[in-house]
Amino acid sequence: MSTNSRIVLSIPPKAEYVSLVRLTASGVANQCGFDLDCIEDLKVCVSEVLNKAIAAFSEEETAALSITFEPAVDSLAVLIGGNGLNGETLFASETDAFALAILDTLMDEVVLSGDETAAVRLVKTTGKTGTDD
Amino acid sequence: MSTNSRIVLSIPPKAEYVSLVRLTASGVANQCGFDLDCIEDLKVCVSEVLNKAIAAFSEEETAALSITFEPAVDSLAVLIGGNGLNGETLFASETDAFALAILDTLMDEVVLSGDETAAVRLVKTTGKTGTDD
Amino acid sequence: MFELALEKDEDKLSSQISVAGEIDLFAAPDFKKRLYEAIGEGDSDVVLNCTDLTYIDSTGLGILLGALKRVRQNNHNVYIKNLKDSIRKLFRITGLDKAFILEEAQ
Amino acid sequence: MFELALEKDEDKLSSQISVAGEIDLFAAPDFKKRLYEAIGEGDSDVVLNCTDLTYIDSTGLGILLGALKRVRQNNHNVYIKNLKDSIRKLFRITGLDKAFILEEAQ
Ligand SMILES: Nc1ncnc2c1ncn2[C@@H]1O[C@H](COP(=O)(O)OP(=O)(O)O)[C@@H](O)[C@H]1O
Ligand SMILES: Nc1ncnc2c1ncn2[C@@H]1O[C@H](COP(=O)(O)OP(=O)(O)O)[C@@H](O)[C@H]1O
Repeated sequence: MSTNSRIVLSIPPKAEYVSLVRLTASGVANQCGFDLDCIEDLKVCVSEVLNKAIAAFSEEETAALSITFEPAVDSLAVLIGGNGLNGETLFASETDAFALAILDTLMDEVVLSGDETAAVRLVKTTGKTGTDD
Repeated sequence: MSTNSRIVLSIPPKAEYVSLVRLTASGVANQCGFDLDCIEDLKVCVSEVLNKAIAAFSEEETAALSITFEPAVDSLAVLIGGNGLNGETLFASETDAFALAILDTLMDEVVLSGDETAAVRLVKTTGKTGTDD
Repeated sequence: MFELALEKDEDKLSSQISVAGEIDLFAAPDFKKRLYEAIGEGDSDVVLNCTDLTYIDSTGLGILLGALKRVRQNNHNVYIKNLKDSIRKLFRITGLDKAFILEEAQ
Repeated sequence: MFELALEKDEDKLSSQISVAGEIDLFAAPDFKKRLYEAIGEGDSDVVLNCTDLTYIDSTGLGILLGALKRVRQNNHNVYIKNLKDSIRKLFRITGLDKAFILEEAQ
């Protein structure tokens, strides 16, 4: 996959679409040359972020969530954004402990930001499986 | 999948991304309740349109192609658009005969338009497999 | 989507539950309902067979923890069998490998 | 991505070629090169085994037609075996089922 080529997926903020994002994420990661373990790590983490982003929207909301994939030479960055989304307050509840532990362990970089277009930025480096050992 | 929920995928106009669009298209169609034959029909047709749309852009171009999925109660519409893309002139060459025959046979609706945001509109109805008999 | 099946042991000493497929945010409400139905009052050990469980997120892990608490209140335990490596990793990351009784990796 | 393998028959009466995987716009240039290398001068029949061919688009069909023309110039033929239903459908839609000699569907 060429560098500097961004792929953007935009979905309604609903739980039924998270599996579609996982599918697309695995397709992008596969094309970036990620091995199966790294693809799985990325799917897991993108899902965790979407879960919280979806919870931040009310049921009736017509807003969209955007998932931007930015392949680079030896890494893949995924930016999750949406109208009014704030990464800094996304994982504030007690029950976010599991999600945060997963993100911190499996990703090479996790940036939570007040910028709604990139509220969460995940970076995964090719060939580096997240380990807990 | 709820109605009136659009999903948009945006890619660089390059051949290497067509398989990713097929993957996402099959995910959407699957969630819409399409059977395997209908999913395959949709993948084939979205690919054929993308092939021509990509050919319409020069190599250096930084433009993006957008693929919009609009699920309805018993059908799925797919709109392919991009800066300067013109559906009316997209299938003008002699060697487009195969692609056009495939689109006409497998889709329930094919609209080629001068509107660059929806240069090609494909509609596939749930449970109706494209047959050639 | 996920599947859940319950086989109560003849002797009623344990509830054998198998879960398969993907447990994510969308599946979570239904999974919680089905799992809690399956463990009932929590008055026996629970053996969770995960051979065909391909994916679970933190929401699903939280539901498992809730079920464990209920079973523990009756001094019973939850045993987890046949976890895939990718999911076993999530149990370790979240510390849940210490809360549940995980069958050794093969 | 696709794979292509050539097994020349001992008697050289035909070229046995198997194609597998997905042949789309991205794979097309490489597929054309490999296929043309495999049929060479086109001086024998070609038998194309498609058991593991999961996808082909109109670009790929056009390349097959080009190969057929080359083989026909030498009064030989292209036989196509084991097409999946979804791909056989594309041959019928494009009329290519009349140009190639397609093995009957099972
Ligand atoms: N995603 C999560 N991350 C961390 N802890 C969680 C998560 N989900 C649930 N928990 C914890 O698991 C325990 C059991 O939850 P549960 O019994 O389902 O909820 P409740 O305590 O409301 O009945 C609670 O202590 C809760 O804090
Ligand atoms: N996608 C296509 N749709 C319809 N016809 C095609 C397609 N691709 C190739 N053809 C036709 O197949 C024939 C063989 O093409 P080929 O031999 O590869 O090209 P050329 O004639 O330039 O050598 C040509 O007559 C061409 O018109």
